[in-house]
Amino acid sequence: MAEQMRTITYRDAVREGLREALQKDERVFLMGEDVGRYGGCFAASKGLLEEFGPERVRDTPLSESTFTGAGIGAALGGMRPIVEIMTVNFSLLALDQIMNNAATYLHMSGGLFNVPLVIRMATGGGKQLAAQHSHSLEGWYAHIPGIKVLCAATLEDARGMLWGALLDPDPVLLFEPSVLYAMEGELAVDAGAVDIAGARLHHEGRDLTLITYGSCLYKCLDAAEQLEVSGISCDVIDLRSLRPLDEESFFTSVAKTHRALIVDEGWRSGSLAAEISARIMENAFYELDAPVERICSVEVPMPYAKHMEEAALPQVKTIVETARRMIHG
Amino acid sequence: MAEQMRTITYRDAVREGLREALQKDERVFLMGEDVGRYGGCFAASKGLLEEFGPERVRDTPLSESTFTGAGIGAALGGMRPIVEIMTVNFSLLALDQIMNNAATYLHMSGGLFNVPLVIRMATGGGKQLAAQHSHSLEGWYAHIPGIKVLCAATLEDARGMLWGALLDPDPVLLFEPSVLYAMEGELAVDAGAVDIAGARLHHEGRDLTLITYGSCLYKCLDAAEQLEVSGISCDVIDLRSLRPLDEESFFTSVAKTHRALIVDEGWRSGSLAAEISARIMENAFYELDAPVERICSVEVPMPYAKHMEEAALPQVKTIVETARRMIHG
Amino acid sequence: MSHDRSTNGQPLTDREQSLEFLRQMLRIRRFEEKSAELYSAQKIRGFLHLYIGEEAVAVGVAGGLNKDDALVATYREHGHAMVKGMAMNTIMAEMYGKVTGCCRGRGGSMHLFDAEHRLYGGNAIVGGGLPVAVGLALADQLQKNHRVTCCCFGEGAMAEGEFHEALNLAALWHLPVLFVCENNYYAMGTALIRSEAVVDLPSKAASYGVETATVDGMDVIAVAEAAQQAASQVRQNGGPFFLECRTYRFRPHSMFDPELYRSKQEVEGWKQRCPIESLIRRIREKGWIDDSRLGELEGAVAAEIAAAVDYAEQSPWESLEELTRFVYSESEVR
Amino acid sequence: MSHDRSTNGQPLTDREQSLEFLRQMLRIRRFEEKSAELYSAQKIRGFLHLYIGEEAVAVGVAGGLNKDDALVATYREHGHAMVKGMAMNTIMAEMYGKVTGCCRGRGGSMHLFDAEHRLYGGNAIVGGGLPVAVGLALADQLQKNHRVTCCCFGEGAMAEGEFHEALNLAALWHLPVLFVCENNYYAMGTALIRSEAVVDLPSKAASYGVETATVDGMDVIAVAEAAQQAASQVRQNGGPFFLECRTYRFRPHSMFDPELYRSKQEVEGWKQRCPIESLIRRIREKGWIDDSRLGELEGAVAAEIAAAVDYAEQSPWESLEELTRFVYSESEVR
Ligand SMILES: Cc1ncc(C[n+]2csc(CCOP(=O)(O)OP(=O)(O)O)c2C)c(N)n1
Ligand SMILES: Cc1ncc(C[n+]2csc(CCOP(=O)(O)OP(=O)(O)O)c2C)c(N)n1
Ligand SMILES: [Mg+2]
Ligand SMILES: [Mg+2]
Repeated sequence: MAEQMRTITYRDAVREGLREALQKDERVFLMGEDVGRYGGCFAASKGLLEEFGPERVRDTPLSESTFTGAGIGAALGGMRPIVEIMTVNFSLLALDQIMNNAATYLHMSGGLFNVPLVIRMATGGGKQLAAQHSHSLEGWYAHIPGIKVLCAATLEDARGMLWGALLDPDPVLLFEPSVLYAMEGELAVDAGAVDIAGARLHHEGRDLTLITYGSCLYKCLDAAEQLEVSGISCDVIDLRSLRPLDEESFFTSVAKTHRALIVDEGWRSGSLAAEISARIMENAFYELDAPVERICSVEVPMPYAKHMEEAALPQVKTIVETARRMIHG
Repeated sequence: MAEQMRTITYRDAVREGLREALQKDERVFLMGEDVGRYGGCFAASKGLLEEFGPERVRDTPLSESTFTGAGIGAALGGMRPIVEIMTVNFSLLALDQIMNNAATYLHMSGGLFNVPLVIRMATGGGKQLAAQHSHSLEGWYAHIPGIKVLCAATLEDARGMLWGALLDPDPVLLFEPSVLYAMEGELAVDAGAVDIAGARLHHEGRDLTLITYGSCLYKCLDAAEQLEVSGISCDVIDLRSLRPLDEESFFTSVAKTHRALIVDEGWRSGSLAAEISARIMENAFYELDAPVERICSVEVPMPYAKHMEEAALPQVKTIVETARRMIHG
Repeated sequence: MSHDRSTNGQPLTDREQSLEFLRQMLRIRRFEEKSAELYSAQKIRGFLHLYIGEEAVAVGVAGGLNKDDALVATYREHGHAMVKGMAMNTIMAEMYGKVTGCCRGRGGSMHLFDAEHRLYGGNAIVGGGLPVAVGLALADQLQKNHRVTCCCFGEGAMAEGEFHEALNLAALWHLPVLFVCENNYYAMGTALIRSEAVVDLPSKAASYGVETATVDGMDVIAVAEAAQQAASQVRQNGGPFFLECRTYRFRPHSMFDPELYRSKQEVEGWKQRCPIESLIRRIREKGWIDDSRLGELEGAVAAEIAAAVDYAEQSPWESLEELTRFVYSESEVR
Repeated sequence: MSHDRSTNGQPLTDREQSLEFLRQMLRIRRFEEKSAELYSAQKIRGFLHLYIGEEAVAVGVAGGLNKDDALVATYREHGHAMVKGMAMNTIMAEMYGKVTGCCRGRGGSMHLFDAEHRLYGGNAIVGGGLPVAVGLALADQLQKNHRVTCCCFGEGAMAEGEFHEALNLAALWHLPVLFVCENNYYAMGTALIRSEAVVDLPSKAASYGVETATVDGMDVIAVAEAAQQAASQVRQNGGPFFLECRTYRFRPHSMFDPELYRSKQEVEGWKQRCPIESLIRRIREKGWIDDSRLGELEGAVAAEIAAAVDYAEQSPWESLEELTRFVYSESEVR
């Protein structure tokens, strides 16, 4: 409580996490496109090349598949690589390495070879970057056994998830919503590594469970405040880990509220939200007073124009209206 | 009813579909690894090179991303390419072209450029091919707006879906479960193109809706027969189209049976089964007498050993037992 | 197999053509200067990649293409769109995100498309356009259209696996693709020497048996000549060609780039070789232009841009009811 | 930069080594012949890719490697596993799918792994092992281990984009990778000439500035010498090397291959150059072996195989309770 706080951006929090990792463990190195001389496409690694040198902060050619695969190899060879893929959209070029190698090595080898690799990527829309730069595929990645999938919504997590991920013996995908890099807020001066397993309850209520992650967390928190005013109180859960899911977090909440609304920036069909809805169906059906609902991105490649992009993404207004309808019919 | 029938394998039905397409439309050509001289890795295109020549049955180098992208370009250029990717596992190398190009061209261009491309792939486990050759990712692909996703479970569909897909102005992914190629059965002598939009009810019942697609259809039909004997009668729905989903088919059935069990060879978390469960939750919640359940593949990269592979895949026994439990508690 | 066309300013021979090249380069330059302004004014959003400094490449290359040849470009494609024949209006409206834009506001700066002029993007995945170009050329080969597909990409794209696959396939199947590498020496902040073990780019294309040439991309006349020869070779014998144009971007990679990776001095050095100024100098030397004629030219370009901005400003937004259009085709026409 | 080592049988100089090479090749040949039988008997399932005809490559290459060098191979890797030091028992048990197999029955024929002998697969995605090899070499470079990572792949893999990316990265970062292309002229049914516009494979590697050599892959002595030189060069100067071994598979691609794409005559021609028979001939000429010694050798190999089959037959199956193991690590050891 008496913690000393300071104001910091999400971007700087990410950089602190990177710096700590590079300082703490000699086996850690960062590689990706423009992480060095450019300072990172979102400026998250600015200054690290100067501080740690080109061996440990490595600019790569535009070869997503191979530098990701090289991360796998380096992890097998005793290093603790952090691979940065600028955005999740480009990671499709590396999917073969991620799914067919990183996620399967341990199993194919009958437990002989684990892959302690962290892959960081920016994700999501909201910056008018259109159909090849705006998608939210982290929930889609959560389908793959053998990897873990995290999404850092808060400054604490932007600062602390990386080290948690590096402690993990298996491949971890760590997503950073690109709209959040500029977000400023308060962070404890001595903030450090965080646990990467559990969800976090950000707001407590009785009437409705809002389940979300990433930048939609803030939309849910806004909605919860508005709803509070009109007498509807919500639990707001930030999943944090998309694979594995901390399902107890929402089962517990639903057992209290009996209603759940999932807010997920992924496209609706086959979204992580669908998985959560199905799990609630399977495990908490008799707790439900109303069907679980989902607010997801409209199923359209992201349009460039601002009003269309906004309409395609989940918004506070829709969350509030849906919540009201769920409670009052 | 008086239709003339003949015995045919799934493989031969696929080949007939390919031959018809090549005969009917000069713009159609087939390209992929070993579709020509080798006769197709599952022998589905055997003889077509000899019949149609190397311009129209094109062996490609091992370059999944580029020959898929070339299919997109050729479609834009007025052709009707059929791209074959040997198995869905290798399609990860082409995912950038599929998601970032094929699925987005129409939208990014504001409707100027549609991509009439068909991509065929074998999919699924059951042949002891282990973790890099056995996965069922068709449900995962169904997440992507801008493409359509089909899976041919029956001889009719193996024979007729291709032409339906070629008639479609947009990219269509057509999946063929590799365990089915050797399946033999009866097909009408004059079988031809089929509609690619709707699901198909294969077995009618009152007590439970079994929703499935692909090779699990046969497991569900077997289960339905066993259940029938013990007095439980099932609707068995073959989805056929995984994107878009013919949701009316299962809503209608659930309105009658009030119980649904989804059988899906994809890994459980984030499966197509989750999407179906979520849609039933949202649209038919008050029809349900029990929670919707899912039987999916165990979340493990596919092991090689037969007994482990079988245990990882959905099986008739589990379907029967789950159905019984759902009905009798 | 490689012809080096580096020059220090080809002698001008054709007055009309030289003036037209100048006009085209000015149109691109001024249009983009205006765009940068509009970006600061938040009229244009998202990513904006300027081509300033590189105009001789698009203008020269277009000089080698026929109207019905196809062009596949990158996210740095305003210039390509203009030289391919698109009106400024529809480009500017697209960058505003208006419904009158070439892509009805769906694409923005990075995704310009035009069916009539056969511009197939505006592709924002580095390297992603190469396989598509190969396919367009395959369609032409199969349909016996004697057309060229021109594919422009940056030197950074050459590290992507798709470059290798696409060059091999185009060579193997003898497809009419003109590959144009716009070598501006940087991929965002990554210098060519940090991206390629061998920086001799044509040698890579040659390793697939593709004919190559290198040209001074700051000299529009040289580029046009090289492109003309390359394209006619592609047209005549049907196979691919690789043309490297050595150029430089004077501006940051996009609007979010502190340019930590290169020196002011280096940038200044290249600016001395500005393709527009050098062409003006040479045209002046010939006595083909004077201040007042140049003023007229600038005036006409300024008017065209002003009209485009006006058009974009006045244009309506797409209705939100249309949000889910163009995910799938509306007609079943095959 | 390319040294052609094609020979028609290097003169033998070292008796012990020659006999050991013969023994290793026989072990692979007989093991695989047995495997084919066991496949027909349905003891081994899934895909089975035989290396028969190509044994000189793995045996020769291994001759150039140290025990602590890493090896990344493909799905056609029984031979590589054996020469890297793995016991037949654990390989055969893996192919049976038994819990005593090197991967506890998870991998099968295509996925042999061994931590002690540094065999990193058994990779069944064509080209997929190359980036991993680059990363292993990077780890060695960073940790200042003077080790080599050897990466074997077929000529078919060279069309994949990952080949290009991996060669470039290895050359750019000067990483100690020995790339060994096992050029058996076919990728399944696709002949090299239908896969590559330029069939001179070393020239591709050379376009990244990687040193190369080509060797007769049917001559184990030549392969060993070339591999020895290549590996020591990698070890000494730290950078990559590309070695092409020209060879041929005598058997179908896998057990499901009607071999429509090549003539019996072609296959017979290559069989005349069988690496085992030709080595035996040369050893006999030297008088280093006679029928009875050869019989002993075959007998020892047969016994080893029989013991491996027996081991596999007797071994238990994994318990189904363990199905979900090895998806994530069990210990948190870092
Ligand atoms: C596959 C992929 N990786 C990364 C990016 C991010 N990115 C956009 S442009 C660019 C640099 C490309 O450089 P180059 O090809 O030389 O073209 P230039 O921008 O210099 O014209 C990068 C890394 C991307 N768009 N696509
Ligand atoms: C990415 C990928 N595409 C296709 C396949 C199917 N496949 C397996 S082996 C093979 C041929 C590979 O040929 P080559 O690299 O020459 O090796 P060889 O089998 O001749 O040893 C193909 C196409 C695969 N496993 N991975
Ligand atoms: Mg560049
Ligand atoms: Mg081969």
